Amino acid sequence: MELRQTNGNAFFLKKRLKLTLLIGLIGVLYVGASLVLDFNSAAFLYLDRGIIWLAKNFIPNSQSMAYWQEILGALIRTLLVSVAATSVAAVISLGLALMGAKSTGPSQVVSWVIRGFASFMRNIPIVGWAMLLLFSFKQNDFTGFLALLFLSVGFLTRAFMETIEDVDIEKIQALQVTGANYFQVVSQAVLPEICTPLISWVLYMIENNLRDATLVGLLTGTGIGFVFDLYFKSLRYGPAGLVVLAIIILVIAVELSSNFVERRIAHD
Amino acid sequence: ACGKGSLASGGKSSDTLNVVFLPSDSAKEETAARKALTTEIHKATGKKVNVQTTTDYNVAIQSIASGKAQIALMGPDGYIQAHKQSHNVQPILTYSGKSGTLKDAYYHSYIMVPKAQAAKYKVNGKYSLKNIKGKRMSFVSNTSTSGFSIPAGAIKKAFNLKSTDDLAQSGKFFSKVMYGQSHQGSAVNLLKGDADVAAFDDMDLTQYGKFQNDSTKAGAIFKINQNAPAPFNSVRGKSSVAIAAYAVQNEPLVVNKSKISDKDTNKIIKQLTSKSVTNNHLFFAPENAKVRGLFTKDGNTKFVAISDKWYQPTHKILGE
Amino acid sequence: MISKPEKQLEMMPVAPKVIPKLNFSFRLKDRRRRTIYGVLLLLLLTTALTIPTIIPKGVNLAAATKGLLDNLRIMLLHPAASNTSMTSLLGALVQSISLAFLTTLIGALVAFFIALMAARNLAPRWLIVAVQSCMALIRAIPTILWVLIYSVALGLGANAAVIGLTFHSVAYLVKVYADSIDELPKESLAALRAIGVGFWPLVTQVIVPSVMPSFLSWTFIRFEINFANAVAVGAAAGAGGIGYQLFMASGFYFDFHEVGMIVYLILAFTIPLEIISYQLRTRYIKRSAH
Amino acid sequence: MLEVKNLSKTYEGGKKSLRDVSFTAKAGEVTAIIGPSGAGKTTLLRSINQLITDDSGQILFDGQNIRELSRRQLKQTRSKIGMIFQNYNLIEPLTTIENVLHGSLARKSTIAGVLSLYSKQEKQEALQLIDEVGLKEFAFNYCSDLSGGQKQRVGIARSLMQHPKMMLCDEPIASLDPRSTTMVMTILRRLADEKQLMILINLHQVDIAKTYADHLIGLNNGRIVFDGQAAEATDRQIEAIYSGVDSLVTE
Amino acid sequence: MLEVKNLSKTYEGGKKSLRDVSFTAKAGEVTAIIGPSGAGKTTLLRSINQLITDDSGQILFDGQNIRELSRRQLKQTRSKIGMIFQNYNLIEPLTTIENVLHGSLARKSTIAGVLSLYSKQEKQEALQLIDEVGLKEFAFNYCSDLSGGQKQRVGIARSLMQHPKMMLCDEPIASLDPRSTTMVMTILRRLADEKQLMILINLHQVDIAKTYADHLIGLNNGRIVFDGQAAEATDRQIEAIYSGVDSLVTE
Ligand SMILES: Nc1ncnc2c1ncn2[C@@H]1O[C@H](COP(=O)(O)OP(=O)(O)OP(=O)(O)O)[C@@H](O)[C@H]1O
Ligand SMILES: Nc1ncnc2c1ncn2[C@@H]1O[C@H](COP(=O)(O)OP(=O)(O)OP(=O)(O)O)[C@@H](O)[C@H]1O
Ligand SMILES: [Mg+2]
Ligand SMILES: [Mg+2]
Repeated sequence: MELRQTNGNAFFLKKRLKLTLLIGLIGVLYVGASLVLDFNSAAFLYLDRGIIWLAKNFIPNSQSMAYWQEILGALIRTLLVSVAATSVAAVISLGLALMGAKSTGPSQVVSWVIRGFASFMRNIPIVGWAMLLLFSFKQNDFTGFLALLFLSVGFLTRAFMETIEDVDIEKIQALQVTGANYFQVVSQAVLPEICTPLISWVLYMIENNLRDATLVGLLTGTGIGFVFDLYFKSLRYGPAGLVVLAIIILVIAVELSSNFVERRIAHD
Repeated sequence: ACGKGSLASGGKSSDTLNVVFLPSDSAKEETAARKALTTEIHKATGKKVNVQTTTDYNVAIQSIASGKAQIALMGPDGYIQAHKQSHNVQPILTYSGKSGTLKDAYYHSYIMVPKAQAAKYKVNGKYSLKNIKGKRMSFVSNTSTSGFSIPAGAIKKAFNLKSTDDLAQSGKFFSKVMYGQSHQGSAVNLLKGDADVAAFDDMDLTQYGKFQNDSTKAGAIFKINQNAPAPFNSVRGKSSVAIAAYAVQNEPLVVNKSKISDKDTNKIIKQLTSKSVTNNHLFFAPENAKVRGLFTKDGNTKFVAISDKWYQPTHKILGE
Repeated sequence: MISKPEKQLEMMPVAPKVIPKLNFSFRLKDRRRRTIYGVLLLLLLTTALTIPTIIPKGVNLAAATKGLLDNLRIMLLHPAASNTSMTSLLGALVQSISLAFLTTLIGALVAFFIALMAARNLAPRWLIVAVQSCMALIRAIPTILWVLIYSVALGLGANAAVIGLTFHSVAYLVKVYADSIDELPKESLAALRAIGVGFWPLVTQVIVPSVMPSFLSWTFIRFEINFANAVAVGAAAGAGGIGYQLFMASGFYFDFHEVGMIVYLILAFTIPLEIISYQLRTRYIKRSAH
Repeated sequence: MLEVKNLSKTYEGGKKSLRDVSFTAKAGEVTAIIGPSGAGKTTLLRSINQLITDDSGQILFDGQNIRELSRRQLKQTRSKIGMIFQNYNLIEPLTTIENVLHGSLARKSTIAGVLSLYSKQEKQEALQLIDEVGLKEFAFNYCSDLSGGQKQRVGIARSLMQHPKMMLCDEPIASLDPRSTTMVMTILRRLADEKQLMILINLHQVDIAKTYADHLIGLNNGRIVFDGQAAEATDRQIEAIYSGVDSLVTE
Repeated sequence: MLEVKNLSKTYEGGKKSLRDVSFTAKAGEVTAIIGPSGAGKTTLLRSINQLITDDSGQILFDGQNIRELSRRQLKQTRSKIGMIFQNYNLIEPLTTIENVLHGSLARKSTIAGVLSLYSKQEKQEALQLIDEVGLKEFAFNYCSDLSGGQKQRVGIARSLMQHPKMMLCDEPIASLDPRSTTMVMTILRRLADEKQLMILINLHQVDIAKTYADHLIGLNNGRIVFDGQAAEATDRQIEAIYSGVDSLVTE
């Protein structure tokens, strides 16, 4: 209130002060974290060294081309498992998200329970899932499928929930006031509205799961991640580079096709 | 612009020594033990010692091979890979067995089958690898020396394979290949019946069971204790039989010769083979000690100086 | 000015005599819907054909599920720090958080400037394509590989961990930041461009205040991801952290109790973080709904 | 007939938006509600079909007190009340005909509604309504491609699909150009005349209210400050309705 | 003075939005441009400060042909032309005074602009302008908390901060209630009278155009179909301006 009487200098001063304090606080945290870890910021001056090393060691050579068939097979397998896990996760997540979103769910309590569950699924570290799943399900594609499924459910539930909450509540009300019941409103208003972002989340998740292929490899003993691990651990960097290249090509292909799909289903 | 982590590129003149640890088959070291090692090396050389632990096999190998780290403690297989990358990587010490000499500085890697099935793997009354083809196989992980490299190397030789790649994947040599991620895990795979054949070593399993006969040869029988804890609680009392056994040289402390002077190396050898280290429980802890040591004391266990030559048998079996 | 309705009624269309022919397949008639149904069908088919092939032979699924639940129960109901002291676990947690914090902060700073080169309403098309492809490339290389590369180039330790993890951080944030900038109404940029305001003032006076809420919420999401990465690969780079404890507890000690304790510690950090980022987000939506 | 008696509403936070509001609206009549921003127009309309819960009072619709209905009965009653919004609230990724068909959902089984299984008759009725609001050509266009005036007419057709007895319109023409405004208002007027619908409409434009409405209600600060024949309201009365001070709007 | 000569614009996709448009506007005059949706009103306004590039013609502002200026000169000229939008286009997360100060950015050094370093004088001027548009109390409120009419007045103050010679207003009152409409139009009228600004304004409401404008231009399908004194336009002429068919609007 007292600001209104002034000529505005106080306002700008306060704003600048706040900003300075914020920057100061972040700076202090940065220094603190650096000390905890013994991190030296000057390390960024040596960024080029890593890139050079990567280029020197990981460029696939002619010898590594001998492995391409093996790599291709594993790549396809991995893609299929990623797609399957994501699709199943999408169905589960959609159900959970509808129950958990503020605009479509029954109550705040349910919403928090679902949010908590999703968070739990996402935040158990990969190493933790690996141990739990391997111990019970052993090494096979199914274990990798489950791991991706759990992580994807955690991620997609949250993403879907936020997408649903982004739908203008009035649009939902507009159908409610016609006397339509819950399921009708969901299928006729909510689903069409979120269809586009929903599909792009699913495609993103597939892409992401491919990127996590190293994890799948660890868990399944098959797939591209395992092949990478095999060459990598035996220090055959040429073939390992070829695997990375294959993953890059696949991920970019998926990214491009999801861009393509998104453009075709976009509304504007 | 803060923090003071070293960006030292290594080099003989450097006054810092970087030591890499890879928690591996044997070294279940604890902070205290790592600290003890730091202290002893510092005592020997007067240099600042940085101990870094990595959980990644490649990171450890590349560190020592590139000279970013000057000293490393890693499994025999890791050493051999690092040596292959750079011949400057040389072993200087390993720890001995009961005798206090290299005579028994070994542990054993086995290819085991369930006791009930053991007879099927005999050819002319002797255990043989011949019948393992097409079976379900369990290894530890593809970087484990005794849980993969040694047994796979042996199988490769026995069947004249080009590389061990075929052994590492399902549906090639074996109908199914699984990885227990640890020796315990591999053993459990076998005893639970998920695998027909499994590779694992002796030293990781001693707290869960006992060998019933000569543990150094094929035919060794291993029986799980009646009170074995997790993960063996569901397979208590079960036995397995080794259809092959291989001696593996204990793991070395290695240096990168191009980054550490011979003088320093000799000082370290001298320091670590001294009595005070031998009797230091942080290095060699008695079996039932409260504080975990770097290694377990068994009789006269102590550090013994070695060279690459000592790993010749392993070099051979790995075909390198 | 508006004439009486009676006069206007003639504007009403005449009641139809012929009702247009019904097209019963209207739901499939255009490209957009064909694409949606096509994608859904493709996903469904792939899933239906893949799942039977991954059901493992020789694993009793019911027993395995029971085993999983049993172990989950041990983890969640009987957590204990049996092999390691609670203090060292907490210390490790702080290390992981520090690693996540540094990689997020550095990543956000770098990504902000790169994102300006990748936003459709600010940069030329060729630059966007170049930047976005470069970022896609970085994202496609596994994190562990980045960490390896820098622990060889710089030596083991925090330097390698921070730099290795920052790569993905930057690549991810550039994409989402650029998307947020893209979503800015063209008009609010035009409003200031129309009066001759230059690029950098436009950035601080229009873009920063407008996208700050969404940047913040994305940055928080990345903080969570970076924390997960710090746990997963921090230990590989020799930066230690809670990931190392987890690695030992699960891979070496087979101790579900300790894994449980570690998971709880991790959740104790990530769940409040998520609540904060949720609050940030809802406040942002409220504000921008005006 | 709709009878509102002593309706009051206090929002969380203590804002009193309706104070003791009473009025009557009849079938075949267009009732316009005018008043400055924040007067409570939207609140009043949304109370009538209980999109927001009010504090006290009575809302008698065909003799029933809407405020006391069970959930099931409320749904039933709502299906008789159409609602039109300022921003149309169509499901834009769907086509005109699909949006119009939504108006018939309340009459359908859940499963048929979920799967969009509309009968031939329903489709024909929808097309007829679309034609009535002058959008024949756009029946199979996406709503996102329509102009504001066209969207609003889709909204009206959707309401009509409900076979409503009453229509609540919350500033239906606020975002429209004059031609679309005329078209939409004409349609609403005709519906009152020909189909004997009861139409309640929140408006900002006084001249439009006077042109198209029979009955005029003036709200200011939650209170009814005018209630009478639209044609008879004097300029002074209108001015009084809008008097008040500029306030921070926080919707 | 502004002279537009034979201006034409074809959008990508072949839509001819301006066809050979010529007219003159004078300082101190309010020129209203009316016409149905899609007539090209927005296109015309945006061509004037070259927010969109047109095909051919001349736009003479103070004797200079805006269409032939270098980038640098264009920036210079733009800083003399205020612009007001239907949806205000304020930076809502900032306060009123900050938005108004944006009007002075074109005059400032890059670094001062980046760091929001405004001089005491500028701040005082901004506060004065805020006062002039009647928003003194809201000077330090976030714009997201203001009502539409208030936002539009902030938009006007921002323009004035530019010290403009001309103001282009694209449907500045389309989303406003009658009270705000009156307030905004009165302010614009006063600016023309007192500060001798040249004001071009796109409108939908004919009555408002007639009330506040001196000069009326009717556009239909990209062509000028009326150009004369606002007071003299007959109802028939107005009707002619708006005649045409409903078209799919895809903005
Ligand atoms: N959800 C809400 N919570 C608290 N206060 C509210 C809420 N919705 C509206 N109000 C307040 O109630 C009062 C009446 O609001 P209402 O939206 O009914 O006015 P209105 O006459 O429709 O205004 P407008 O012409 O701007 O649409 C206003 O002062 C408003 O600030
Ligand atoms: N970016 C664009 N690309 C292609 N066509 C456009 C574009 N912008 C406008 N048009 C078309 O140009 C014509 C004139 O549009 P303009 O926006 O100038 O009309 P307007 O008179 O301002 O209409 P309104 O009253 O709806 O704002 C319209 O037919 C429109 O569809
Ligand atoms: Mg309202
Ligand atoms: Mg326009």
